[in-house]
Amino acid sequence: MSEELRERVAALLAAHDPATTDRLEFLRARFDAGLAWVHFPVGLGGLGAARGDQRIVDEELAKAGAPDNNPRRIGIGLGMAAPTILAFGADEQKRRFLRPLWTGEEVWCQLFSEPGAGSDLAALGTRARRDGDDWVVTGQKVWTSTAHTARWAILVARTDPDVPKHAGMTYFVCDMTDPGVEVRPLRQITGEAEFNEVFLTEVRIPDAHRLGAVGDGWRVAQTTLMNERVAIGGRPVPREGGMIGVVADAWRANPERRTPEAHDRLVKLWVESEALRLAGTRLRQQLAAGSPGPEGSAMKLAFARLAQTLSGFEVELLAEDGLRYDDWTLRRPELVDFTGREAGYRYLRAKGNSIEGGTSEILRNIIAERILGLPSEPRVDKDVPWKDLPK
Amino acid sequence: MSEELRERVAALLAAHDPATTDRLEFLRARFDAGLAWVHFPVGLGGLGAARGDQRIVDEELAKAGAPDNNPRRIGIGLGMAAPTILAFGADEQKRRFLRPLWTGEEVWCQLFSEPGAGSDLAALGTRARRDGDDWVVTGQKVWTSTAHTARWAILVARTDPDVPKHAGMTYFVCDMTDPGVEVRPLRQITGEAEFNEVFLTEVRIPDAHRLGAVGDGWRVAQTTLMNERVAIGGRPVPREGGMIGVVADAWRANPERRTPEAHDRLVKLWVESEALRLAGTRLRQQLAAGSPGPEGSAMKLAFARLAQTLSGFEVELLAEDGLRYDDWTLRRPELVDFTGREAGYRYLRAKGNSIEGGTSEILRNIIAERILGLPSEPRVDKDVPWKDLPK
Amino acid sequence: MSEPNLLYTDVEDDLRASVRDLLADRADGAAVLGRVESAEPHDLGLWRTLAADLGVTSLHVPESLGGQGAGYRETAVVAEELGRSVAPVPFLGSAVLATAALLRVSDDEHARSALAKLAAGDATAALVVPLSAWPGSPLPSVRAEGGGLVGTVRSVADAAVADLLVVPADDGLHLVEAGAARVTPVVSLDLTRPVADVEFSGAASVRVSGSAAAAVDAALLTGAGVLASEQVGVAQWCLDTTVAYLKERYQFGRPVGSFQALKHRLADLWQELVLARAAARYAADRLAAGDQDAPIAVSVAQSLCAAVAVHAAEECVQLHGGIGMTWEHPAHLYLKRAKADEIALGTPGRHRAVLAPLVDLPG
Amino acid sequence: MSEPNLLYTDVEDDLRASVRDLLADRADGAAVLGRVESAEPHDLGLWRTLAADLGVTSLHVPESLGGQGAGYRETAVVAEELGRSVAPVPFLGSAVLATAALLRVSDDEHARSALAKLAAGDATAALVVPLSAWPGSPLPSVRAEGGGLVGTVRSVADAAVADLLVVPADDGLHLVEAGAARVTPVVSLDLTRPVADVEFSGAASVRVSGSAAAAVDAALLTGAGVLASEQVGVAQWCLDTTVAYLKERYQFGRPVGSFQALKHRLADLWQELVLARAAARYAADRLAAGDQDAPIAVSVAQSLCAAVAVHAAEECVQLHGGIGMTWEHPAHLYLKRAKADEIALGTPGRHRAVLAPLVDLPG
Repeated sequence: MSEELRERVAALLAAHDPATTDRLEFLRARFDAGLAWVHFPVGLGGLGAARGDQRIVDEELAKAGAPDNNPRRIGIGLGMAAPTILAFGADEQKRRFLRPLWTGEEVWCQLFSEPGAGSDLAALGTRARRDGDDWVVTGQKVWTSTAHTARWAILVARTDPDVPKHAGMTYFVCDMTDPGVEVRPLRQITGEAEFNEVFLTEVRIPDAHRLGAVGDGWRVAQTTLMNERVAIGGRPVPREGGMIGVVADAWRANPERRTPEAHDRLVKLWVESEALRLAGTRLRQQLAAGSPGPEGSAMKLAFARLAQTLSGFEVELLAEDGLRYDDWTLRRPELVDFTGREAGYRYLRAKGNSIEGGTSEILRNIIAERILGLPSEPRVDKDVPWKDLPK
Repeated sequence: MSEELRERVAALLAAHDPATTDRLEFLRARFDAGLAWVHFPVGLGGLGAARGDQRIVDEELAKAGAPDNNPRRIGIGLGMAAPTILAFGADEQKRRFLRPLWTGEEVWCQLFSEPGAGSDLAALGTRARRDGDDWVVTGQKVWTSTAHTARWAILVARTDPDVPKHAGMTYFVCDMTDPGVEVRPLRQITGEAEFNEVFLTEVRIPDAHRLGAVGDGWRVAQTTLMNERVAIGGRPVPREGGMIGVVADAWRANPERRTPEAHDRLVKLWVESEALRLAGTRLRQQLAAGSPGPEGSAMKLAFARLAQTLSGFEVELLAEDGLRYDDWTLRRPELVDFTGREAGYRYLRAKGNSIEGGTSEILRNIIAERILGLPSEPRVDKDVPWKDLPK
Repeated sequence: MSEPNLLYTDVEDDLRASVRDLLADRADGAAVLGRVESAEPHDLGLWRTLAADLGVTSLHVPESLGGQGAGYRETAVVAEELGRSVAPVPFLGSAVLATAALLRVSDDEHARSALAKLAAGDATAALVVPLSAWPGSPLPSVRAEGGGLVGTVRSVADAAVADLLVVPADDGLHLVEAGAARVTPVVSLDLTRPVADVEFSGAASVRVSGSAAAAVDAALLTGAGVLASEQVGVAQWCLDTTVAYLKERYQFGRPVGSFQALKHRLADLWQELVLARAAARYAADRLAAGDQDAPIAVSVAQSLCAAVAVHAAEECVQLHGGIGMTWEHPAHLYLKRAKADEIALGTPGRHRAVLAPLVDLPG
Repeated sequence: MSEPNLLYTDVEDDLRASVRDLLADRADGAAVLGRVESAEPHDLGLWRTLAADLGVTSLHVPESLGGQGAGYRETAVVAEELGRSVAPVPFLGSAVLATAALLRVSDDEHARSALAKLAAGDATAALVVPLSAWPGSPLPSVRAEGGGLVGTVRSVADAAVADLLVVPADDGLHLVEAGAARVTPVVSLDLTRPVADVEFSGAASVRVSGSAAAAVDAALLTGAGVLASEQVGVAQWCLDTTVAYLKERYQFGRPVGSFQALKHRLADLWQELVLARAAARYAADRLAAGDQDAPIAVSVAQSLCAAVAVHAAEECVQLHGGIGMTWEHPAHLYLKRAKADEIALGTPGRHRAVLAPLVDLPG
């Protein structure tokens, strides 16, 4: 396979010299050549190959200086929307959405969380009422990154409040340019606004933009969230990559601030960072060997705790400089930049690591029940119609 | 009041010179003079005085060299049986039991916990069936200290399995010399056997030895357990009293074993020990001021954690000596002696501190619900007859 | 030594109630957030009311020097309430640190005159050391030269609103009118206690007789001891607010506060707070008594209370979930205060290092 | 460096299955408890089977020296299984520590001859250092005098059943027949790996050429790395056993394992174990490769795995409630092993101190 892939890459490069081809044109050609995500089906940017083979394509193209689709900028589309569309979309939906999603021409965002439905996503109250060929959607969503730049959103809404909460939801693709969509920046404790609140007022969504069956939104959303979890902690990291490197360098640069007590704490954090890195290597080796393990959940838990402890240590270490902050200005960053800003920012931003993408508390529930097989707690909301649940 | 008390003590001492009076005779006389526990009623070893006034009596008698009743040795009788008998006993029961209990002539033990009912005491399955004027009791109890020396036991048994668990229990005084009572030492991880298993086979208890109404055993037992909690952590401690003193001395005696990392851990433990001591002082000052707070629960939690961390630290500090143990012989100690034995013993014995007298987990539930007012979990065992509960 | 009283006296409870009422009225979460986002982050109006109506600036100043002659126990109660509201007033910088330094050299008439003004609330002062200094730490190097004081000190608490700067220099303690120095507010992690850099380039000053080192040591010891009570107040607010939120927030058809894992964490936090409060009370009591055990009491309290406040604030943010990450919710103000307080006047680790030789635990 | 493989290979999985089967048959909780309470706490019958049938003594001995030439990855897998069963066999003392020391000086013919016997299972050896020694720690002071070796070494692992003692002395490494020394078993915290004091008063010995310090360092590094896998095995048993118990134990009408606070603690423990296993595998792999990163890998693994094993064992006792405190339940055997292992071959703190300069983190 790898030889064939290299040949296809060579053919793409021969037909579209990256040095002279427009970036978007090159990306479209790459998609059409099946080299976007090789494990996707033929005709949808892929070749039906193994997921692991993507590495070969990416390396060859990088060597040739080809542009990429800036994957971190369009992470929600790539990591969450695309696999869901692939799994549940009708053919026409796949054809319509996947190409501009992958090239980055159309940015996606996710309209799941609500002020009253965070960890308990299935409690959400945004209502979608059928009206002819459309659905009319009203409600409030929150914690939406890239909502202000997005063309499309994946959306879960309540279509039947009279059945238990998991049964009454439906999954849609929402047009963010609809006049009923209002996006407001949500300022966070760092001072910036990575996220948005999104107010939906009588937004009309054609039924053709429904993903999956009516009432099947919970199952569709699980596919989205599972893919979100897979995406976390997936890249190889060199030793001292990430936050430990910043903190170790601060230690090296500040001999006068060292104390024996702080020293042992730092080395302990170094050890944990290295072990987390090794656990990531091990996880990738399992994936490559075709036997993925559940260790990704452990890594998300450990990553959040380590990021918080490390940045807290750093602020403390910096003493009089730890009392300062770089900038409280309300900014709208496209990406989280842990290492490009100062210690105080890292400390505050890292607090979100144990909340976003599933709180550490929910993750512990999942580990205990799905991995360790411990019994679930008594459920009080299983058989109650959504409208009768206490909120 | 204090003047009157001093006069009474003087009168007791004048009539019964401690230097020439038999110990037991003196104790009986003290009881009859109402100087045993001054807050008990007149005629039952007390004077109906304030609990805090006991200190005056104890100090005066100690000054005069009078014998005491060895309170640590008969702690279950004094701390748990006596207040329960006082609260729920019939007059005749009070007259029969309290005097020899206080003098130590009759040792008491507690038959509450069962192999299947630890934290969930109300799940207990020891059966008591009415038979004429007697109850016939069969079952197994565990974690019974002093059972092998006890004359009497306080016992909770199930008298009605057809009602929910809290409603079907009754509280008795059990004669430990009954032929149906078999006591077996229960060896623990330290090698010794502080506790016993007690097997009850057709033990006959006269109805006259019931405490409280039939079916009211849960409420009576709560009185017992509340008094147990009050008893913990009640004595003044000097700085470096208790386990921190032993560990600090080990540190001072072993300069070659010190490391910077261990140093900070030790000082941290010293700080926590000192704060725990101060919290105890504060709790006693609250009691003395007539406004007792709930801080005793915090102290039990913190005590257990500190004892475990300190002793674990000590074993580690001792390195090659920490690899050794003093004695695995099966012994039957009357009291826990944390400081009279070596580090390994402390480490192992301290593991029990977060289990005995209510586990730390149950204590956290109690703190969260009764002190912080957080809502209770959904209960699945409230309205189910005991016999139908999963076990 | 005198038997320490670790309770709150009736007088202290009354003082607490007055301060709390005022702060509830003038410094709730929204008011504090609005204030710290404004051009004047210190609330000097509130500060004047605290000084004039409640006398918080003069509590521990002897009556002979124009104060109330109460003591650090009362001062600590005020600090606890101010911690509970994170009100942006220069209490720590002026009424505690600068005042304690001046009290140590109050044989000097300039010091006495300055103290009288501070106690009366007619002026606000700052002790010109980094807020991160701890008892025994090296002092900043301000030099007294022919043309006046020269040097820069970074991250000084409450300096931006000080009328008077109390400056330890190489030849002793100096008093400097704020206008004679260059005071530059810096962007601060703790929005409610902003720090400033103070630069002297030939600043005119009055030199006070007495040891600068002793004055600064006394101030830092006192400050660290009082700060422990502030930290108790911060932690208590975080615990109370979290408990209240978890009672009313429903997820999975249940109040979130009924989930056992969260209950246990809050129970542990409450337990930590029980120990922290006892330690903070002891520190305040020993400072009030001028007892030789005060350095031990202060380092015990600081080492413990700083960590408990941070733990409480971090749990508060986490257990509020997303809402606790928003700028609009006041939780972040407490997180930032708790974290800055952890550095202020010595980190827990520094205090343990200070403590060890005092209790014969050689390293 | 070669790309490390952090998985278990098929060969390693097969080896694990064989060892586990044997131990399930011969060293379950009741068997181990009975054995350690007997007059002969080491199970030499089991040990002979492990050596003869499964070849655990020769795995990492090169074929040229009579071994299988496998490597420390396989040795670590055996250690993991032995940790899982806390079987009282002299694997660490003989097959790991003594063997690794001899391998380092295998140019010497006496060493080679001893190695051959150890690999074949014809003899059992002990490295005469305290089990608490760590890579770089000062060595015990055994002196070579005219009349033979003189000195005492305390708390030596597996010495009581050794035929051959490998002794670092002031002039080099010596081999001593056990009968020539006085070996006194001592009452040990870890019942399943008892230690003994070894006393030499003019013991006859054979001196081996090569550096004693280098041989001991190699042995301690190897031992510490392999021990990390043992600790993973201990922790895994504790987690598995606790999970199983909490599924079947009912209180308050529910399986105890359905209580969220306990679930979260076990989830955290599982998370720790994921990191510990990755670190232990990396250490074994780097030891097998003879890579220069081995000292870093070993200290990372030891620092982490020692703590995880203790944590797991402590949670196991606590979450079993009263039953976990009884002598009859095997939990205490694991608690004692985990705690002794924390001291063995360097505490976590010692390993962090060793690690710091290797990764440029000066103190």
